[in-house]
Amino acid sequence: MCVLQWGIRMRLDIHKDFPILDQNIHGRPLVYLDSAASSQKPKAVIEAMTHYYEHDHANIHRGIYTLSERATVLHDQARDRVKQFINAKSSAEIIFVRGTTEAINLAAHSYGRSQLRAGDEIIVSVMEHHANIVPWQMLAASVGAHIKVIPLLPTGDLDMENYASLFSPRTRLVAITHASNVLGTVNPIKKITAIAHAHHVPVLVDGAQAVPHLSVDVQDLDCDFYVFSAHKMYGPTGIGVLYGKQALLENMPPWQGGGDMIAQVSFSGTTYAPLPAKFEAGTPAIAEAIGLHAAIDYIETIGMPAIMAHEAALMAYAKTRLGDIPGFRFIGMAKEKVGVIAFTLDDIHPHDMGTILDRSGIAIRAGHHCAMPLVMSLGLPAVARVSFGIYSRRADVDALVKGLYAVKKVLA
Amino acid sequence: MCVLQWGIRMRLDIHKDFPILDQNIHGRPLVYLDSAASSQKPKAVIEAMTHYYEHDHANIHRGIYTLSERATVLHDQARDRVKQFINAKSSAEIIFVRGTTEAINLAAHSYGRSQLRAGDEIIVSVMEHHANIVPWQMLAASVGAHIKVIPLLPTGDLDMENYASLFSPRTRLVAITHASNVLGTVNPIKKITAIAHAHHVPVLVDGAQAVPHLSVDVQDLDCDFYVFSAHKMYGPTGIGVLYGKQALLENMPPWQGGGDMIAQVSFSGTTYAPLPAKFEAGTPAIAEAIGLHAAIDYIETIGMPAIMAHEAALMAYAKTRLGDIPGFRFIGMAKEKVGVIAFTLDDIHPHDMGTILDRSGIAIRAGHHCAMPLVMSLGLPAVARVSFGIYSRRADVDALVKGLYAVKKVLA
Amino acid sequence: MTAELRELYQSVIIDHGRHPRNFGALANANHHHEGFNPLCGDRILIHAQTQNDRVEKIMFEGSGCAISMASASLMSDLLLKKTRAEIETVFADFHQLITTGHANQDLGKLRVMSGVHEFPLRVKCATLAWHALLAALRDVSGKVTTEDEEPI
Amino acid sequence: MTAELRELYQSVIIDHGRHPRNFGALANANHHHEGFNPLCGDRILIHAQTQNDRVEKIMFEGSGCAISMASASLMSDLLLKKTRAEIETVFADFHQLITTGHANQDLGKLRVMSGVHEFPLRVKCATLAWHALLAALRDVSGKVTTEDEEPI
Ligand SMILES: Cc1ncc(COP(=O)(O)O)c(C=O)c1O
Ligand SMILES: Cc1ncc(COP(=O)(O)O)c(C=O)c1O
Repeated sequence: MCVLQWGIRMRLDIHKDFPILDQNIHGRPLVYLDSAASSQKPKAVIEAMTHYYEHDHANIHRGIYTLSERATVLHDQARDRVKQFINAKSSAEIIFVRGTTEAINLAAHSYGRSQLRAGDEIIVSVMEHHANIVPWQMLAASVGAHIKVIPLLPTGDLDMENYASLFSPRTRLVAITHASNVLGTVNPIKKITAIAHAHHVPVLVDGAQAVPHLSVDVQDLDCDFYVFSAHKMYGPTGIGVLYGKQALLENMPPWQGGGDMIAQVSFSGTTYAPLPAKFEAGTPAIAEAIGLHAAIDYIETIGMPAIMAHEAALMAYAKTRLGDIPGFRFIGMAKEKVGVIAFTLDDIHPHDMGTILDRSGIAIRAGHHCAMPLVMSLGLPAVARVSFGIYSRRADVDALVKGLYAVKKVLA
Repeated sequence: MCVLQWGIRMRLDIHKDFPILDQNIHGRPLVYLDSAASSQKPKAVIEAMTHYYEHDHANIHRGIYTLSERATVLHDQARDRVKQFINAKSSAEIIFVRGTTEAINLAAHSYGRSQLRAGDEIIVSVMEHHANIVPWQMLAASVGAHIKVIPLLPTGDLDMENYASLFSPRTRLVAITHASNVLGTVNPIKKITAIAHAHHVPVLVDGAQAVPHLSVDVQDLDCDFYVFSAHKMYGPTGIGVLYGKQALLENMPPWQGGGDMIAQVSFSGTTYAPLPAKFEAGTPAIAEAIGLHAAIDYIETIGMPAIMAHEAALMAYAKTRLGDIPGFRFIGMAKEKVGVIAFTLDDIHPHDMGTILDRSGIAIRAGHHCAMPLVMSLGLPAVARVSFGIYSRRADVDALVKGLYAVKKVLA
Repeated sequence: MTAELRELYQSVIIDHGRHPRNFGALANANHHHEGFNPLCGDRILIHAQTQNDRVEKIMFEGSGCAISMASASLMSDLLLKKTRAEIETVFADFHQLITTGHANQDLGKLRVMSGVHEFPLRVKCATLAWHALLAALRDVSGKVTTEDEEPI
Repeated sequence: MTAELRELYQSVIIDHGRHPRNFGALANANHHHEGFNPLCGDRILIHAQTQNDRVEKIMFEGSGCAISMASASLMSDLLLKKTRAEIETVFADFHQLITTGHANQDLGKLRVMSGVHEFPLRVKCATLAWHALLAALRDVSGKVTTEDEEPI
């Protein structure tokens, strides 16, 4: 239950904003517990994109007619909205990409390949999503750099002492997740950037699992890059954001070439456009930027404090209810967590759990969650995960508990 | 007027499928003549995406519940539909990207950087869009390769004799547009690939302006790569396609790293997934793939032959009507053209034309059209362009003619 | 519990899943292969011992869901004395069974797996061990993954 | 023709656009700068000759739309004998005029450009020459582009 009165009202209403939730799966009401993989979309977001296509669409930039002007203004406004949302200093620091993965690849290609040399080092943590491992491995392989890995404490928190000890004169970058997509752990980013900056090392923060759940202020965090995907924060697929400090972005070479990222093209030489255009070659995901704008409006209308209170209350409820199930084991007990619970139940394989729960309309995720190094370090072949969104309710937890008892019965 | 009876019926109905066209701009009915920059979207495409978000959305792959299975199947079906649409041999040859620009960058980074060495040569034409110039310039600069440029004949056709003479033992790639976004010229791709293949050189074809207007059969064209954007073919923003012959794609290293493009990740080494996943790191543009599927269905329901007949008739009508205006000059007179007309009128700057036409609700494009080398080679600072889509009508041409007379009057 | 679930998780499957037969290393195996299912992280290492092209013994190691473990366990019991060609025929029928619910020939004890056909996402689980065995017998190097399974 | 169009394309503007004053090279110019508008490909090369920090003569070359040509032409006529600081003040007022339709101080003949404020997309055209002139007087090397103009 929410601590605040308006929190309670919110919980009763919110569900109805999401058309997809109003359906039966295998004859049972859908209980969607996989928001960390991708959130559902409120009507307001879907309608903003439909409205755009039905009234305002044209290619942006360089259009000299009304529709193109409208589309350009809407696209610019979306960028400004993102800037406010994460409190960037300037809209020039907001680069639109397809998602978290492309954002990290952009940083690895442009910043990485221009700055790193053989023997240099990159620090990541063992709890990273593959998106924040593989691009650095590919970069390391291509320039001859090395990757150092921050281990975890048994609680699921980062081993901060070990982290501080990993720096060397060759450390060139720290790439770390704001919140773990498996354990839910929220990492102490301000401390992490302070330590890195003391060594003059920039920090890239993977905010994919943080932006839907926390107030993010990139200036306060003092991170150098911050990346996230719209589809995990109630926005559309096909768009995400790379935030970078302006001075850093300005010194980085472009990555992709094409229209709009150039000032002038000739066969004897090409000059590049200023930020953010330099990193946005080609026709961008225009409708998707407008959908992201609507998603931020939606989040801020409800209010991040209300969302956080709601999710904290739901997590507390879930911990009590789930903890009562015999054989239920929580994976990851960090103090600060987003609405993600990884667990095992008896010796039941998560995949069997998932199949059985699905027949009760309950959607959970099972496997390595694109975080194989973490799951392997836990000594488990796979884990089950439930994750909450703004629309999740106590009734969802109740259904899950009932479903897990049914799982035990089927496999008894 | 269309040659075929059903062509006429089509022309009257089609317009109504596009909600955006039913509006006034500055008090006058919208006349949208900028489809080459981005086409408008039929209701069926918008609704397919809305339906997806309202009923079937979840992250794809690795989900073990019904919604994820549905989303995965829909995404796979979209890929199969694209495969059919361009007659690829296998769906593994269809890589989803953001658009034409990203597709060319993928080829330039993965194929280009792994295959080209200092002193190697790339052949492009002078009529390329910046998207098919800048990535090759960046590649050339990074590996020390050179770019050779096919010039045009006065008609706006490629100088094929010159093309054949550009090959050397160091030629490694031909990158050429299927249809020019300024002149409308359709290039003889079959001849171009035959000549290149005789020199064992692969060919990348920029199909951005061809797929909305022509039947494309990549096996018949025998091109090695074919790239296009959904947003120019009645589909959504945020998605496009890189087709590549399977053997080529299989030998190319991955470009972006992340989730879904790997088979296994550990800090001691990572193995990559098979095609097409190898080139699709991260959560893809799922709703957009479904929108692209709907766009192909839309095109094929009307039928490419009907579309071509309609556009050819409209072009003929436009040529007669526009040619009658004193001071009107066509730029580019190739025999085979898509529905694109570049022109000048007296000594009126295209930008002034655009502003004045906009006040009559008419949307045209003016400038260099992201093809600066071409526009400069024409000895013009800028050109005006109108371009047609499936929904364009004789009434649009009539409005344009009236508008151009008004332009002459304003600036007299 | 739905009828489909009862059909999928028959007691034979739960029993084989929990107490797999032929689980462990095989000292004088002459064929080995690792199968991997990235969908759920399942991993099965197959050891096979052949003589005159006939399989004399199959053992396996690894971990996985009830379906993949039961499938490996049943398979390791039922394919002895067969040649690779014969096993490929059985696999074709087995594949038909778990995708359609019925098979061309009587598959004996393997019929308990027919419930899989109502769960297309689980076909990969049921075939993992088979892919690994066939790759082992073909002496394919490296690893097979269920990604090679045709998409459902 | 709408009233806004009449206001934008006044005869003075059409006249200056078609027959720009001070068009051509300037032999003893001591400041030069090229301005470029990627929106429409317009390009204006400014030559200015100063003495004791005051502009004695402005000439320009290039090509562009009626608005950018007229703006360059009017500017080249009206800024003589001014210092860079004074020109910056005039430009601030001019910018206000073409974005809002009115200015703080009487801009004299420049007032014919006020119609631009109904056409936000054309502000870049009207300011191209000014940006280039100011960059020339600041002796900025390279090129200015109207992309530096705040977004509309
Ligand atoms: C011929 C051609 N190639 C490439 C492009 C770039 O396409 P996109 O901006 O969708 O990446 C365009 C469209 O502007 C085009 O007309
Ligand atoms: C922590 C984290 N980082 C990165 C990603 C990748 O995001 P995307 O697939 O949207 O690129 C995810 C989501 O799967 C994630 O949870």
